Amino acid sequence: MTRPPQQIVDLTDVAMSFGAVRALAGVDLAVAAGECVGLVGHNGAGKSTLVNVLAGGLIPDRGRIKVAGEDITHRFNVRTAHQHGIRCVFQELSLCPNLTVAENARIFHARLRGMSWKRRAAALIGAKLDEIFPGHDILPHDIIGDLSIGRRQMVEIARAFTVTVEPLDLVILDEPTSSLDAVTAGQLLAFVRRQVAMGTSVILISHMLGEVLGTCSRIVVMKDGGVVAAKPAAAFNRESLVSAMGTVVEVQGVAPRPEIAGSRQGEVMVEARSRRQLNDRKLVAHRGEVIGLAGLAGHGQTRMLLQIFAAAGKGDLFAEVRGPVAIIAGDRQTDGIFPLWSIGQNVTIRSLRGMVRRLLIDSDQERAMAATWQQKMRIKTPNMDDNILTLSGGNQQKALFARALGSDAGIVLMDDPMRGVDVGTKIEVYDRIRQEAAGGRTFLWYTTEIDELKYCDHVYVFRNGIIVDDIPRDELTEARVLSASFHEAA
Amino acid sequence: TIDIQSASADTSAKKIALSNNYAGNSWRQAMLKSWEKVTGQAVSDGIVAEASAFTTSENQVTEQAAQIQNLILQGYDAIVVNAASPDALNGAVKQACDAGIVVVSFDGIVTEPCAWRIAVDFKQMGAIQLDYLAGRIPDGGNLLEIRGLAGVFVDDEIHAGIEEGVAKHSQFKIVGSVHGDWAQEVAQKAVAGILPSLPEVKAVVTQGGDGYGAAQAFKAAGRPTPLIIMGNRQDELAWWKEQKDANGYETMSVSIAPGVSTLAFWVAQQILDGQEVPKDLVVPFLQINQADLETSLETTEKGGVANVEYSLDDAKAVIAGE
Amino acid sequence: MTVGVVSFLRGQAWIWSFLATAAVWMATIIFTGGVGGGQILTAALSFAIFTVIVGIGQMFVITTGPGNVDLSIPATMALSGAVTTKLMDTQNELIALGVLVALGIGICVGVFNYLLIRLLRIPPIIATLSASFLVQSTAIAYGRGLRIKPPPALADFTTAQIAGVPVLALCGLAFTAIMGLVLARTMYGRSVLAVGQNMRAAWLAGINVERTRLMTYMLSAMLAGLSGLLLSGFSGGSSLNMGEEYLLASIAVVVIGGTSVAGGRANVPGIWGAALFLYLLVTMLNTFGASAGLRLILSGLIIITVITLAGGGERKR
Amino acid sequence: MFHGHLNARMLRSALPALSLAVLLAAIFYTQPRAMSYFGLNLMLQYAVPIALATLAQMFVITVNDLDLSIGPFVGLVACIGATYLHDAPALGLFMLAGCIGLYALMGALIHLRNLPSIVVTLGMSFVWLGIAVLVLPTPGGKAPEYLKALMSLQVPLVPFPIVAAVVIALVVQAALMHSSYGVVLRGAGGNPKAVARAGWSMLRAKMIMFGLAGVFGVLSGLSLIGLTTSGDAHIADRYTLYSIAGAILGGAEFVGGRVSPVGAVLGALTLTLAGSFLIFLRVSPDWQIGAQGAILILVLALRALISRGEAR
Ligand SMILES: Nc1ncnc2c1ncn2[C@@H]1O[C@H](COP(=O)(O)OP(=O)(O)OP(=O)(O)O)[C@@H](O)[C@H]1O
Ligand SMILES: Nc1ncnc2c1ncn2[C@@H]1O[C@H](COP(=O)(O)OP(=O)(O)OP(=O)(O)O)[C@@H](O)[C@H]1O
Ligand SMILES: [Mg+2]
Ligand SMILES: [Mg+2]
Repeated sequence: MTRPPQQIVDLTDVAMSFGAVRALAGVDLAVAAGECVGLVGHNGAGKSTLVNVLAGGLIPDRGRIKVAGEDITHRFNVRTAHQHGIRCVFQELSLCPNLTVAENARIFHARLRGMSWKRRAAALIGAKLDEIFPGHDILPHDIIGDLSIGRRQMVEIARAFTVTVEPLDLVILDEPTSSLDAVTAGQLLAFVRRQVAMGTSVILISHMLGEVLGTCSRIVVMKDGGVVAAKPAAAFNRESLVSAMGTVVEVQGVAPRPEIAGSRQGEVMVEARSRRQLNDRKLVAHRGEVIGLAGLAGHGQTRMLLQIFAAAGKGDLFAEVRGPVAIIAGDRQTDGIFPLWSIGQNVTIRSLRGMVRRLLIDSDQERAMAATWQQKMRIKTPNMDDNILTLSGGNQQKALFARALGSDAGIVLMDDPMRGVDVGTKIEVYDRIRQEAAGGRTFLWYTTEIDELKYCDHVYVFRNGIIVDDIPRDELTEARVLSASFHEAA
Repeated sequence: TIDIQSASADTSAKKIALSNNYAGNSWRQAMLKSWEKVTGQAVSDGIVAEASAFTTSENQVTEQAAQIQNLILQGYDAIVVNAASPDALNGAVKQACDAGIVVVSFDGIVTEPCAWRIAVDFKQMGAIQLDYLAGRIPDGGNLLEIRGLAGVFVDDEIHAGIEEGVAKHSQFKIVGSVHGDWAQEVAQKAVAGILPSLPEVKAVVTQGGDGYGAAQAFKAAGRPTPLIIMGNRQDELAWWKEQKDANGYETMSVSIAPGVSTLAFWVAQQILDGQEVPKDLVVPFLQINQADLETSLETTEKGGVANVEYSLDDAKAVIAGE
Repeated sequence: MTVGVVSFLRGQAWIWSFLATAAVWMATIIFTGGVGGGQILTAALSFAIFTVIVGIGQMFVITTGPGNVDLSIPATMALSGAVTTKLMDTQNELIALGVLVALGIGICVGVFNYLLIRLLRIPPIIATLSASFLVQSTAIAYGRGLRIKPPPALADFTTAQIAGVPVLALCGLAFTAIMGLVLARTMYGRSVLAVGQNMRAAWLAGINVERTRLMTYMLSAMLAGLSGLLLSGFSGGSSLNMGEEYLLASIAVVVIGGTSVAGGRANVPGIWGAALFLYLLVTMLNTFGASAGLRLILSGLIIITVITLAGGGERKR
Repeated sequence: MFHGHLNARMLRSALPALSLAVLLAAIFYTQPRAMSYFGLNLMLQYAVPIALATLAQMFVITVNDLDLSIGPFVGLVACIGATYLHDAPALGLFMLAGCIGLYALMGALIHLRNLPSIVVTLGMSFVWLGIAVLVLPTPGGKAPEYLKALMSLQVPLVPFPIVAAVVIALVVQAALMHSSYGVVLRGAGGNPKAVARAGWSMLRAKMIMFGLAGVFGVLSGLSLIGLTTSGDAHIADRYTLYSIAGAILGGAEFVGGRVSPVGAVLGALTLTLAGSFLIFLRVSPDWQIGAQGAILILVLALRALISRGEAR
């Protein structure tokens, strides 16, 4: 294999263990200037661990790190990585929620100081946001905590590409599109292509294989802490990539479920109207239906789900909900996980009420449920009693799935729940959703991936907080969803 | 400052305030009650126009200083103060004096020269305990000392008096000393903790109000009850009476009468009336001996403190130095 | 095998407070030349129980998340003591009524605290502080600082011992075990832990967040009320300032015992360790005869040393 | 939607000022005499040391810690100020500097060993009190003349306490909220991991914040003895609670680095004035303590009403 002349980073035989878990088992990875490397692999394959090492955030147990040809294994840390032009957008966002967009840019750049630092920081981040995400609505003085997770992700990405005095050679993007809608993700990938053409290297981690195939020049496939394939992107197609990842699933077109499709009948489980809706359009879900909530990110889909969740059990003016409701959070850090608890406790919390025997929770039953769902969702961990934070991002998300699907809720709300879930699991989850729906469960599914709408029986498109279009399964096309997302629709 | 001599001899239009820093024990409650009773009468008799009591919500010097400043603003003619600290209120007291207000301190006195002081000789209160003990136990022996709150001047004064007494009667030795913070529960707790490590204790010297707690602790530890100096609380007196009836137990009890607030009131009234009053007055403490036990117990409210209230004539006598 | 035991114990935050307790006790005994070791322990158990009772209530409150703390414990103790001693009026037959009233006072104060926090959105620290002023005033107005003796049966029960072990401490031990079970194995306990980690996530996981918080503030105040009653039985009457020292002590035993102030993680056995430790620490320094200043400095430094030895491994949020 | 956030946020930051205004109006109504240079001066003098202690607490809260030792620390400073600083100024200054250094070290210990700040500061509160009792076994001592002079300064038109409060609030506001390093310090409370990932030293941030708390504790103690003219080990025991309450009243949150220096100063003023209002109300002695609580509740309830009304 011919190597490009200038290596920005060169990792050799990097190994890293967390207790009994071997996250990296001797990985080699080199990135040349002007190269876009795609990094793919199942949940828990070790991708985030690897980029954490690359960014200087984790010191590996073993291995050698060369930056620009120089061996700096022993003095490599966040600071030196930054000085050598290596930036990272971490999977779990690292912005300060109490600060503004501009102030977060300042944190990133030691040199942004002096009299007019505020103005310069605002200009810097504003310009970069404009460049990457034209048409965004983020202001430099917005406070991060007020932004939706998608916008936060946009800020963090833009920040990683800003330059003051330190060079910018390599940007590592760990699942940058997980909370972005298709349009915004497209903007980002286009920008990455331009940036790479200008000579900056990028490592892109994503579970959306299309993104990786369409953007990267080389693809590295990881499995169980090791690299199992590393070839030019052109040498892969979707199927070969999936099989290289070791996931044996049939990737095939989805047929509408014959039982209910198009019928829109049965008991009405949810009836809800947006508070801002002026016409009488409303969201209706019948028993056993999978309802899609589409549109660009941040246009009120989460709000609608929360409104329905709040109305469950007591009802309110705008929403009527029949039966218990469970929600699967997309923003797992703020809405989902209990960071001090084990994986098992995180899974069972929603179902404990049913396990109470003579006032006490039955621990056997609790353990059994954890074990069952570890297996059903294939949560990758040696022990369900380990802390939830020892899981990789995608596996944490699977635990949240298990929490909702394992509960007694007849209605399951999903707030863009596939963020960071790998291809193999996704397909299993799609299957599971269809089975559960066939069994009478109702799903309300907000997704930013248009492909996922194909699994829905009926789709509502949101724009500016209201429903602008509802599309039966047989009329669903990408073009119609997009046009409704952008214009007051048909 | 205003010239007191030329002030009107009639005090019927004068307003007097009581600045109090703590209300959380029976002594302070009795003090406030006596104040209310005596000044209420004085107001309805037309001797003064108003005599209100003010208590801070926290026992804090800074709060009381702010309270005094607010009383200045309210336009009182005299402020009677039981101070949280002898020195730290001086700033506020000075401001009051500068505004022409008469300041009379009692119990917890202030050192600011412009104020009057109705002082209790706390040192003496400590010393007489040892004098009494020397009479009762000529051979001497081991003592346990229960102190008050560390860093507060009353604690230090009484302690100094006790030390002096021990120096004078060298047959006594303090083998243990704990801080009871003048709270019965705290005292009981501290004594119970140190007792097991102590040799035989002949007597317990206290600062008032801790006697019953000490007795409880001795009982709980299964040790013989030593001679415990009491502090005029009704529960202490009742316990003493019980012991006396059962086994002829003998001790003494000493503390200041909460009614000293009423003395301070009359002194303030006298000053406003234009009388010549020396800046430093001394008030005797209230001592109960074996012989007075029954009478004192009868006149003391159940759960309260032995008390004496002062009349205008008593005040005149104190002012005249009798 | 021993390695396993050691590493198990290392993982338990409460072990440190017990080690510290043992060390302080040993130091005292060595100083006295072996005299009174048992009696010191007896005394420690009899007094620590009150700190333990209010400490458990405080622990549940603190566990419901950052900012949650109950500062009304001392005032509630004072009010309960004042009202119940007056009500029982030294009659044994009225003890049951006294207990009910003590718990009732706790419920009222707890509900009041919660309403301030919920309806008026006052931060708990200020809400419970303001409430405590009102409660303290009520105690003053009702009891006027009078010290009424408890019914003899109550006094006997609170001071009774079996072979040197206070009966009250035994009851307390059973109670602690129950509360440990409540925390780990009941819906309410899990809810407290979940709410403490992330209130929003707890709501989305189907937990009744508000009911959990209400019950927690009620629990804390009820335990304060109960301990006011017991303490007035133990020390021969109530007084207005009898709860004062429990303001800091209740918080101190919770955090020294290994409960996380950031919420979501509680430690029940640690409360016993910390309460005994604090009591024996004072006893040790009293026994050494250190001056007040030195005593304070040493207790501070010892507390910091213990927490430094114990901490470190613990992940703080 | 963004306007919604903005308005709510602006309203929230205006609340401390609002509650103060309500309280002042009530005071002026019940006691018109208070509405004067003299009156404001008297009512607000003791707010200055409390405001300084509140700011000290706020620095610690910024980095997600809590300081239970600030009260006794202010007491210790007062004792040193009334003894060594008066009798041997050089030694006094050295001791005060040492105290600030100890504060910074306390921050370092908490960070390095990952300790709960509540326990460490609780322990230190005993240490400070113990040293204070050793320095000044009984209340007394004399404050240096210049401190007394400073605290009784007569400024034309506006009473000194108000001038002092405004100056202090603005200086800290500028340093913490608008300077470029202030951002890093607040970020250290918001997301310590992110700040560390950007290459900043968390140890340094903690030490600076605790050091600043020490500095403001010293300022608080010195201004306090300027008013009281002498020291007392217990003089500021309650400052711990006041400072926390003041900071929270001023809009600070226990975690997440959300603080407001101006708010903290306003919170301290509100707490002080709540005490004054009580005296003007003439409540019966039994209920005076309770009335203090009721006033606090009323002021805060009003806030809740306003913020809820406008949020709709
Ligand atoms: N702090 C930690 N403690 C223990 N185990 C950890 C820790 N961080 C990661 N792991 C484990 O290391 C393995 C690799 O995790 P990593 O986050 O690198 O996976 P990933 O490839 O990024 O997965 P995903 O696609 O889900 O993000 C996983 O098994 C995970 O459970
Ligand atoms: N009732 C509610 N309670 C709590 N938070 C809410 C509520 N409604 C909306 N939010 C939060 O307010 C933010 C703004 O919501 P927005 O209108 O952007 O809709 P969104 O569809 O959730 O955005 P996104 O698609 O990025 O998740 C979101 O982060 C959401 O979580
Ligand atoms: Mg990952
Ligand atoms: Mg959303």
